[in-house]
Amino acid sequence: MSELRVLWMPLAVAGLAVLVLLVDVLAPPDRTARTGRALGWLVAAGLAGALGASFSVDGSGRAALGTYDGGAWTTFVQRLVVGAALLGALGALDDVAARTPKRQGEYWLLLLASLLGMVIVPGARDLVLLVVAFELMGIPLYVLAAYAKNDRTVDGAQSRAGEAAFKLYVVGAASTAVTLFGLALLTGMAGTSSLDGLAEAPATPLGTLGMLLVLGGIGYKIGMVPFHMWVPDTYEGAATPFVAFLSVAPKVAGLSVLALLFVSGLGVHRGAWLPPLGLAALLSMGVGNLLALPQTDLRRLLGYSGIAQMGYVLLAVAAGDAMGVGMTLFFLAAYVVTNLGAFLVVHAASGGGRGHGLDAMHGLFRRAPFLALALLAFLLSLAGIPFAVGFWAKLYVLLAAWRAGLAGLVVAGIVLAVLGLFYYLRVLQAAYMIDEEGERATPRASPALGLAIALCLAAVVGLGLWPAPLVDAASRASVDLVHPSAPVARR
Amino acid sequence: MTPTTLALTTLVAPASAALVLAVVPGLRSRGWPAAALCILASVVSLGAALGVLSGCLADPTPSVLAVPWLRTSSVTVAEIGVRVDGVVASMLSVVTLVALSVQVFSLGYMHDEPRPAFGRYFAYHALFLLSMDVLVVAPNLLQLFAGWELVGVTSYLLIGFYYRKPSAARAAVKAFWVTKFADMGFLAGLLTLFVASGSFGWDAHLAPGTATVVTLLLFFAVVGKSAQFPLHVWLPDAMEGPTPVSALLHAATMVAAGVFLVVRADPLFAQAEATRTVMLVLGAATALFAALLALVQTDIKKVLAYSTCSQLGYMVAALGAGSMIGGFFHLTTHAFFKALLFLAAGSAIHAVHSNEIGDMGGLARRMPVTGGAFVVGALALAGVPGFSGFFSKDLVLEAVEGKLASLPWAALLATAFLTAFYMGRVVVVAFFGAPTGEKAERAHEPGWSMRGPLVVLGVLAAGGGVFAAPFAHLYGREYHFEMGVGPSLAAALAIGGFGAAYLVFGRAKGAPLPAPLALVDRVAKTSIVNRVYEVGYRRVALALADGLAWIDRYIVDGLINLLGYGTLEAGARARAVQTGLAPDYVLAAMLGVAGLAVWAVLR
Amino acid sequence: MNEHLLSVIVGAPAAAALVVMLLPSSARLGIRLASLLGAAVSLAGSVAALVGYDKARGGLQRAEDYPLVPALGVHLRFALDGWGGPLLLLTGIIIVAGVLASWTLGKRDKEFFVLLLVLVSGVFGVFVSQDLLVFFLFYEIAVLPMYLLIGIWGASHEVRAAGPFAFVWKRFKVGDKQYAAMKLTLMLLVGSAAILVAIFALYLQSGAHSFDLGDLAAARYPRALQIAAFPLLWLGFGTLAGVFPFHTWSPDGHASAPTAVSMLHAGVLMKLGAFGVMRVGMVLLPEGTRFWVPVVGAVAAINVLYGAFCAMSQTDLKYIVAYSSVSHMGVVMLGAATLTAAGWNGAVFQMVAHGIMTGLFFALVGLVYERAHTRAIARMGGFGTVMPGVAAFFTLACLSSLGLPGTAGFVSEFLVFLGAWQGGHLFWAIPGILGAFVTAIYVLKATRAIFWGPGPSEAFHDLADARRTEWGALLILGTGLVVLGFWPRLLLDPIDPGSVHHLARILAEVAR
Amino acid sequence: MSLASCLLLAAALFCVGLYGLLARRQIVAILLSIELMANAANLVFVAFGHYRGGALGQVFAVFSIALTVAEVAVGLALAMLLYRRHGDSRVELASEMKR
Repeated sequence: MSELRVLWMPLAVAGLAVLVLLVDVLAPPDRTARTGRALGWLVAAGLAGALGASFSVDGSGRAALGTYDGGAWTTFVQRLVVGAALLGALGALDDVAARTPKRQGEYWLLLLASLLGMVIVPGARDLVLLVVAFELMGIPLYVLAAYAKNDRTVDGAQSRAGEAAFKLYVVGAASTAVTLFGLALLTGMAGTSSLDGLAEAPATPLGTLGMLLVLGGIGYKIGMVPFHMWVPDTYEGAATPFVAFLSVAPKVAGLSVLALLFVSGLGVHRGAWLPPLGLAALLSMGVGNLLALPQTDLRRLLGYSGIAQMGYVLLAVAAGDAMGVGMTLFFLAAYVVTNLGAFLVVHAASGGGRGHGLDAMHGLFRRAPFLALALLAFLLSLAGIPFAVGFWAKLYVLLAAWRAGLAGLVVAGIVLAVLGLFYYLRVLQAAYMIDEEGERATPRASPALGLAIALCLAAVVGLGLWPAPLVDAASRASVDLVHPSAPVARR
Repeated sequence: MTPTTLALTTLVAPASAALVLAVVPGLRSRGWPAAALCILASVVSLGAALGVLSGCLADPTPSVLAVPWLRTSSVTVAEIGVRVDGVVASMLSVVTLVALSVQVFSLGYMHDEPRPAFGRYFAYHALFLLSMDVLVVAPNLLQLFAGWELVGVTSYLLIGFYYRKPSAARAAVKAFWVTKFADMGFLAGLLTLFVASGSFGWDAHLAPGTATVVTLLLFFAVVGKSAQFPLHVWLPDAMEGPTPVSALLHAATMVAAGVFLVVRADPLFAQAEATRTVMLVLGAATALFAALLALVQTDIKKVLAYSTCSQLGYMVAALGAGSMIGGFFHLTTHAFFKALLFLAAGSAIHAVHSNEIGDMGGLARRMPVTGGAFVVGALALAGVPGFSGFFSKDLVLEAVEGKLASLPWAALLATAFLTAFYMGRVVVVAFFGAPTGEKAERAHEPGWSMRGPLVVLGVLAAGGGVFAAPFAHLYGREYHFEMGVGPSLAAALAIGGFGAAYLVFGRAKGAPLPAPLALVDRVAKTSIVNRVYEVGYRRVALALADGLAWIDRYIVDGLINLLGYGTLEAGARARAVQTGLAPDYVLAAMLGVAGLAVWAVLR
Repeated sequence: MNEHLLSVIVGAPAAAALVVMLLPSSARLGIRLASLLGAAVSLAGSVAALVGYDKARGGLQRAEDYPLVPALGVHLRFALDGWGGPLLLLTGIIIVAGVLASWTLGKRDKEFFVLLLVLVSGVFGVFVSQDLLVFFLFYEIAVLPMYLLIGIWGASHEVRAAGPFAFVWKRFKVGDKQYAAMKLTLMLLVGSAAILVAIFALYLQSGAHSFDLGDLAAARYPRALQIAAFPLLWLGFGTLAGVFPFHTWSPDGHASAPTAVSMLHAGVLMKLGAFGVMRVGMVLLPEGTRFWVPVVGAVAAINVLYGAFCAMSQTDLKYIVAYSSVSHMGVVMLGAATLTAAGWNGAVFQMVAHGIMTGLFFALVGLVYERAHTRAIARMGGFGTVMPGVAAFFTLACLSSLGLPGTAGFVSEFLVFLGAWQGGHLFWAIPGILGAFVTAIYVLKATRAIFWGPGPSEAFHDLADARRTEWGALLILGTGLVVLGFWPRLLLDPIDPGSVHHLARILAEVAR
Repeated sequence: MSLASCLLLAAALFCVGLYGLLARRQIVAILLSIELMANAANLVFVAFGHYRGGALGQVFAVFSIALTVAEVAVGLALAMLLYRRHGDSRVELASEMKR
């Protein structure tokens, strides 16, 4: 029974997936878009339930032959991905119902399958489980990226979702191969696949090579330079509500693996992985911010901005201590609500196939004041401006990195952040300053989408004003990982 | 009432008037209430000032009432308040008396102005009186500086009173610029003084070098304020203001503030012989130079303006020669007769609506009071024996005699002759002879408000010499007058000057200027000093400003723009990396992998 | 209420902003009254704080402490030092006057007042924060709304493409309001970035695990760190204070900004920069200060003269006032660089004096612009006939600007020059004095060109003197200038213990 | 054959796959190349399992094969999608989004 208690979250997500499958199969097939939203709401309710339950269920302990740990760290990451999935589901609900009224089950099943992978990842303490969960997370995303394959773009051209998915796929598949190759070397040289075992295994050149190849594989998932090139294209081509989810949840999972594998498992070999990781962080911040400057499509812009954001969080990972991990978690929490919110606003503001260019935002302040306000908050948060949660996120990440002796990278990050401000402000300029009178229709966010945006906004502002609880929670979760209190850890 | 309370009253009265007029626009725009209030304040001030004077005559011990005004590090840096002593008492009386006369005169003179302008005029006057009193009663040089600057502002406002007239507007600004330029010396002098002595008092004992620096800096300000060469250029232009203003500010009181400063700071100047020498030379030179220029002016106010420069030169020379009493007494008598001259000139101008002496003529017959006043003033100015100017000038000449090989003395004597000559010219051309135009023929005497002050000032200008003894007493000195060689010579020159003027101008009306004068005229018309400033302003200051502004816009800001441009350009160029081809994306990732592998191997 | 006075001062505008946000856009009067109320509460609070400050005791008073992120030692710590009261008062005066001056705004007024109030909350916050991170937080809050305020309500103007970098016009329209807003924001945030770097360095080096300014000041920093960190703080904060050559956001920004925003920005925000340099840079880093102060002073002297000459050449009224701010902020930095009590008192007093003066200037410029529809001085003339009140107040502002005794400007300039002279820095003081003279040249030239002379011509038929609320704004500011000029001890008495207290640390450290 | 030579073989296989991935322009060929790379990894798993003993290598290889299969299945579907969209499956055609 205790095994089930520890594994409750993956089980709950799997159960929800089964429930969705059953409802989808058993419900009458002639559903309209209106009634069809029920399935989406079911998913959302289920996820909300799981999220709520995570605050009362104590899942700590080991399960599945010690390959899964359900402590504070796991719970925290799970809350983040489930929360992201919930917000993503709310945001996508109408889109899915409108796009494929009769085949909605596919979308939700794939989403939940991917989520299942994500909730296992942070708990995995064995590389086999880790890699399976990681792929379980990744493969459905390829399919989901192609989900809008029948859409037409604003200029009448055919959908680019296929291309989006393909680019995601090719880079992803190649990275998976690299990861597997690396894992083979790593586990082979260490003779074990458990993380605790890896930590104790002596360093070998081949093992180090394997470790670094794995880093490359994870780098792909989080869009770290130079594994980032799919990001803008996929964000531009795939359905926006899905991109909202794609832009946050896999990154949370990917970074949790990074923390799990490198900080916790291979922390002893920090000397080997820190320099490349630091370089990648620097490149991510630089390339992301620089290439975002000339973008005019908001999804591409947010894509590049996301690359830059990953650069910042990598600094905290590179710090390699409990504080760094804690601040990574804090950053991710802030990033989830902020970036997801930003994409949802872009989605809502461009509703009705108006396109996602900067000009789609013109006069937003007049047409949809709430969306404009939300956009303001999200962009300022992304830019790291005080009293939005993104400020604290960036601050902590940089502080953690400086404390760990990465002052040079921190300075570069701070300088590059100003560059970032330029393009965020340009979006605000489009939304607040440029206005062609009365030309554009008023975008209306549906209740679900509006709810999702409002939740994100509340989180961004609320945590911006009062970040202490989240900081404490993140710190506790990180301590759980980096200094395991349970003696079970050493098998 | 104690002397300090009385002195305070001279501040409070005009301050109240100015404040009320500032905050109650209704009073100002109606005109007459403003005038009434202002004159009331002046009457009170005059009464208080005379009270101070009589108190001082009885007991010349200085008394001070002051409160801390600036404090740093909990130490008082400067105080404000009032000080009463002989210098203050006499200056205060002169200032308030002349101010009241001028204000009363203005009632008639400015009568035709629109009501709001009339009110504004008197509001400025109240402000001026306040500023001047602040200056006079100052217990230290900082407050004196404050008053000094404030009178500068009121001068600016009053010169620009006819602000719609471009020439008046220019003149006002010019006056302010020139005096402000000189005031930098005052400020620097104050700072040097404070750092050297720890206070802004004028009784500090300084090292000889410091004393010279401080006094030279202060004297620089005097050159500006008292219109000494080469900063005299603003004074003739300042005649754009209403004539009573010229009488009060630009003849009797404000321009004399420079002289007052030197008198006040006499203990400092006494420590700096070098400065005094400079003053002596510059004063004498200005006296002569300005008198020459006065010779060729045809505008009656310009004549008087240059004459003011010249007489201020006298005072400065006296102070340079170390005769505080000579300079200061000449200041006093000058205040009376120059105010008188200006007011009389104003009366004439009011009658003929022209400043040109050529447009006047024979005014003495139609306007006997005005004519008489002007003649009295001219005689006093020229230093004809018996009139006030004779006695004060005598003190000056006596002080200067023998200094620097008597060259300044000679210059001042020459000036005395020239003074008599140009005043004689104005008297002859404007007030005697035949009227030259219709207006001059129809000129008539103004009302009582204008005649009254003429009479009062006329009496003072004529008989002011009697004040010499009590004046000296205020400073604890003795005064004797002896008709020796010097005074006789000066008297002869003065009378000779008038005679010469009559000979030249009395008969041949409208005749061309005699040859030497024509030469002076030609030189004067080039206005070489003004040109220099003009070039300095346009070619140096404005050009520098334009150049810096260009650099700021296109180089300094340009570099910052360039940074932004470069970044944007870099972003735009770097986009090309994102080719859209999936294999390229894989290639990038694999290069990353290769990099990692290389690192793993080489590490 | 009394023990939370500082929170009330900081919070009142923010609360008012919230109220305004909830009002419908159509409630024009309600929006204005709510804004005015918020501003007035802060002003009243500031007066109470100033009056209630115990000058004899000095030091920090009215301390409040709320934990914000205790894990990192971040506390919302408010307290008032000697400088706080006068600067709060300045901010209160300017925001009340600014709200009054914006009364007739006709475009998106709800958002305008919200942003204005948020901004001013930030300003109040900076002046009372005793926690470096919170200080920085409020600083950013004060800087950022400016972007929207200028970008939305600002005015654009043409700048000819010329000079060696004329090609940059290809990418952005120099002089455009959005250009101005972007340049301002980016330059100021580059400054913030530098500040943040320094904050990190100090926080981690101090080992106090606290951002409290007192704790940070008590720590000993190695000389090398001080020398490295001081320029970051000086230029970081200094960018906002208009330190040459990082001042170029200021002319374009101020010229583009709407009236109340220029008032607040030049009147209060630039002071945040100077305040930051002194309160954070100099107080925390005595050795760094000693090392760099010759440069700081020299650059400040350049600022004074350079700004004044640039102003002299301008033909656009707002640019004149904007460059004059650059020049006058140089006086503040000059005073700071003297490291004497007189200089520091002068610097802080100049912050207030210049704040009020420039607030008045921008209010007047706004009035003139609104009625004349042009800012080109060459086209104006004779406005004094139609708008005598405006002319009078403009003259007053000019006189304070050139440091006329009897106005607040004199006191501060005099103290600063005195400090420089006492410190033996003649080469700073002389350009300073010359700068005051050049100021006299350009302000009087402008006054003459606008208000004097014949005219106004037929083209200016809209001209009229100030109206009801506008009189309010002008009177508040004008009275402030004169009262402070005649009786500077109102503010100097509290400022002095503050300066002495902060300076003691530096001098002791330098002497060590 | 030693472990080292097995690893070298695997590395060579990996490189061949990589070359194909980068050089080939037909999507199906790209998928094949990816498969080659994955199999190189499997070879390493199995080789370690064989030379070092223990079940780990074999277990990992089995999971790895399963994952690769799932991945390639999705890849093929995507290839079909692109083929239907463009009428060809050359990779250049799927490059509408760039910069």
